[in-house]
Amino acid sequence: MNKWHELKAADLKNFLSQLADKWQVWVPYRNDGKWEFAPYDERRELEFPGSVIHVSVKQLLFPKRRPLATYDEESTWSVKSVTPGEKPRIIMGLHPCDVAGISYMDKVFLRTEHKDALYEAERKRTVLVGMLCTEMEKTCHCTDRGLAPDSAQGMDVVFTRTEDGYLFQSLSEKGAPLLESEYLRATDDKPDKKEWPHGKYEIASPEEFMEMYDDGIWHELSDICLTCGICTYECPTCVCFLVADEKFKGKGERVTVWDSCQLQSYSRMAGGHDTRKTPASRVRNRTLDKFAYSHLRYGQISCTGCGRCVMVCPLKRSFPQLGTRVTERIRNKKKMTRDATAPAKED
Amino acid sequence: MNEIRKKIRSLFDKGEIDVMLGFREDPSTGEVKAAVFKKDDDLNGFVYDDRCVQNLVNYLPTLTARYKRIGIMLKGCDGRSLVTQLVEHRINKNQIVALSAACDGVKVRGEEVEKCADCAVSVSPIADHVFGEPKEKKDPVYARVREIEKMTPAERWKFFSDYFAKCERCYACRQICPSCYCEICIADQQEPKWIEPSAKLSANTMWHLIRAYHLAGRCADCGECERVCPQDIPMRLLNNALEKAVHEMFKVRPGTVPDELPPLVVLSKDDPDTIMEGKDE
Amino acid sequence: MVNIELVPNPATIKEIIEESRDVKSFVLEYVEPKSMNARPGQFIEVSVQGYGEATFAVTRTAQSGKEFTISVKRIGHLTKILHRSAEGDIIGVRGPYGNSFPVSEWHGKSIVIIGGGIGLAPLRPVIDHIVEHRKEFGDLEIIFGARSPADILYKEDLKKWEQDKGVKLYTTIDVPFEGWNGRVGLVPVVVKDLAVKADDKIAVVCGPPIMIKFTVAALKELGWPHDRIYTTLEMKMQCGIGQCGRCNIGEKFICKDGPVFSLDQIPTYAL
Amino acid sequence: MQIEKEPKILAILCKWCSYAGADLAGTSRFKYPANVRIVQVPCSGRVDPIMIFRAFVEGYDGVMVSGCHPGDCHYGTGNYHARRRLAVARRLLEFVGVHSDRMHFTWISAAEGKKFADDCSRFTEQLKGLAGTEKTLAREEIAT
Repeated sequence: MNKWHELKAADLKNFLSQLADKWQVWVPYRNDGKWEFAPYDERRELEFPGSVIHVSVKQLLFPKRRPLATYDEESTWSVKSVTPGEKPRIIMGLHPCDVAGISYMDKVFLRTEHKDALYEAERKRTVLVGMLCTEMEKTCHCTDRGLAPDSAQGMDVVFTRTEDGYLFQSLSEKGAPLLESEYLRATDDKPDKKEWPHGKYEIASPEEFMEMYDDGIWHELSDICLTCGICTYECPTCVCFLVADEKFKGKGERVTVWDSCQLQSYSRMAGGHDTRKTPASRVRNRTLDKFAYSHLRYGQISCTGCGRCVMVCPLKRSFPQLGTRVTERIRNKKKMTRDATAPAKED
Repeated sequence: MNEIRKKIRSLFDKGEIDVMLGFREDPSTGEVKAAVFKKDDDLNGFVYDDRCVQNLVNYLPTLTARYKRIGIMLKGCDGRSLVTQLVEHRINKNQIVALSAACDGVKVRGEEVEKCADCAVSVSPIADHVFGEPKEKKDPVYARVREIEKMTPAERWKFFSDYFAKCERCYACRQICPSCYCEICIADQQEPKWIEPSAKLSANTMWHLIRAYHLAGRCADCGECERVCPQDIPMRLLNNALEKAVHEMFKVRPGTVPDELPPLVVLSKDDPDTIMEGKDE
Repeated sequence: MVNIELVPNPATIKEIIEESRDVKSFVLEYVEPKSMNARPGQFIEVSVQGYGEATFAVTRTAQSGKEFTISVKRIGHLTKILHRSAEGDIIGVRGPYGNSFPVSEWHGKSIVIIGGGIGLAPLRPVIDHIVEHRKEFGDLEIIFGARSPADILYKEDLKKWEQDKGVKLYTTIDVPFEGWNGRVGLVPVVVKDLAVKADDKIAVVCGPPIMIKFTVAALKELGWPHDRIYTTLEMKMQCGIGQCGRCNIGEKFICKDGPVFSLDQIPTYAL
Repeated sequence: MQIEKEPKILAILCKWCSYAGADLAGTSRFKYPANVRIVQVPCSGRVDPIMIFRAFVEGYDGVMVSGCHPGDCHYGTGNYHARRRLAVARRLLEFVGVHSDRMHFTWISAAEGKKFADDCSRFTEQLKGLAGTEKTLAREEIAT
């Protein structure tokens, strides 16, 4: 186990400027009330957030509009693929739930034999410097999803805030070069392990969720949902996209664009056939994808418990609460059959 | 609040409504959520206070398909959307029982929402049962709109293009709006493809322009589109600018007069030509 | 140069065949010499520059592997633009994607092909394969339904299969038309009338979703087990490589785990 | 030949009056600048503001819409509807940042060939005066 390295709070600015020579350093800034990841700039006041922030981390590796290739009409269809960026990059200040989201995205884009070359290049050139959470927001429930605010899973370098500075530890050979700075001194003390509350939004096993396909609960759950796309766009693991071809003044561009299974246009086909016409079928598809399909496909459920879907839902519908209500329905059904009483006809 | 609950209970008992559309407080998060109350639900969970910001009129079409008679709790601005939906025959009145309480402003996270300062109508124009004294009507000032109008065109485009570039096209503004209910939205149409699906400045500009235009003379200024937008794009600004223009040109404030057709649906032979030549500014 | 899978390769339209009122077949060939070795049932993503992209089954591949054919029914945005293109135009092609009909496992068995309208296009390569390796298979029955005589596809192939002694061909149209004295009736009804016996035959079904639904029901009535009924599903596909998440039925992606499924592989609600 | 600097104008003309007026301008040899690209529509009532938005976003410098004078519309009330739609569309575009002089909505009858030619020339000069002062809505170039 490599040792923890200590950084004085005062040296933070110099340390980051030193990193900025060789890497593009991205850090979270507060921009009139809203958070955003932006390149490091000494002039801007920097303060690492102690818990999850409402910003799209997915945007850094899989932008909402990503050009793949450009082509111009005159030269009979010469297609030039977009060349990925090479400059190495550090993303600093990610929390455990963000990094878990990124490792899920890796499975989606890099698992099949058709790897996504652009995403792979982005991942190669990026060093993930994760930060352990110091507190849990009201909406956080990573402890119910097999994660913890102080788990360093999937990070290249982990750091945490202490009274007089920061503690860094490199967890991969990609992260090691970052800690060779003279501002860091090896030390023996370690961040203390805390006991985190859990049990807020518990969910049943993926197999149990799969049996809920024909259940009547989905109409109840989607009665006030307006199926907009906010919860999918803010979710770190919702990476459904559409491939769009665009043309302007004879020059064209092929792009991938974020899409959402909640929108009506998602599965509407030419000729009018639409497999997910009703809001209930769309809410069911997303809930099952999060808690069942992703596990059967990639071995990891695609909800990291960050709670962003709760923060952004305009109707305060709280998507994790749906998972809990379905789990309650599963538990009731199981109790019913175990009591060997004939289950009353559900509504 | 209890007065409203008693009225709802009596409506249920007399069989005048099958379901009541209102708000319920979620004990675990302390947030107020839209909720559909059935006959035998416990009405103590029914909440109506300054946290009930959402415009419930958008649920009526799906509910009128499922139930025969629906009660709905309306603020003044919600009432204006109900007028628009009734006048456009999206739902019919005999399925609706409208309850409206004099609203003196709603709050989001504690501070009063900006639309309430300009509130044109505090009780729904269509209401079967009214609670409390409606406040006198104030003509809206459109303070923010006049500020923007003072800027030069280049400054205005810079102001709006910065916002339009941030749009992710999650269409929450379309899904929450009671007056935005096309079967296949123009943004999803392929033939002709007026608006490209990708979230870039030009396609976003097309989306926000056509969204605002399609609401001209139909928008109830309930401010939900601006509230739900994850990127805080000032959509109400566009709606208000058009509401101000429609009022100046056609002397109509959408949704405030029951059975009044939206201005762009009707025509009048004596509109002055100057309105389209832009000379009257 | 990074090879991005979603970027198409240019291909020229060699020949355009008018199959019916609203269906044209396009014989394509890559511009740079590249062979198309699509197995029966695989599909490709065809795009027209600046307009969009859509999924089409490869309905025939030439012996040389250089030319391949797709059949396009004019129904949406891209298909209309394809129908307006001319021979020699260049379009974008990528693929082939998806699994294929397990024809090698069917050796010695008899095959029943049931196609509805444009649904015959993905099944034609299966018929081609069986006709080429005739001795390795039992007898071959083809039930093909079309809306009207003007909508019948692949007329020369139908004639060829009709004359072939080893093939029993039943062509039907949905409603009677004067000048048509052949069979009349919807495909599921015809399947019931012919009382196609199950024993150890393989059934391959493709057509509009409503036709697949009732044909499968008819076959089940005739005692066909699920694991010997194959179909190729057609959902809205975008990437074709199992990443964009759009074509899922449950946890399965139609473009990657399909499009060919035997009925026991997909949940019943999918039909 | 600095074509690029010349303002590009889209003129949407109603077939019965304004398009005929434009024809008349041509046959009677009235001079009018070539930057005008004419699109014919059955009636000014057919002009959907989304066409005007798209024109500006695609990079046109000016949009002109013209129909029959109120009262003699071939379909009766097309231009009355158009007048209201174009008025609202103009206010929206001006509010978002398109300069008022970039839009020219007017009525031109089949006999007013001269008016059509004058309008086009005046409109082009007007746009030249605006060129470079501020960016219209035109979209950013495609990232190569």
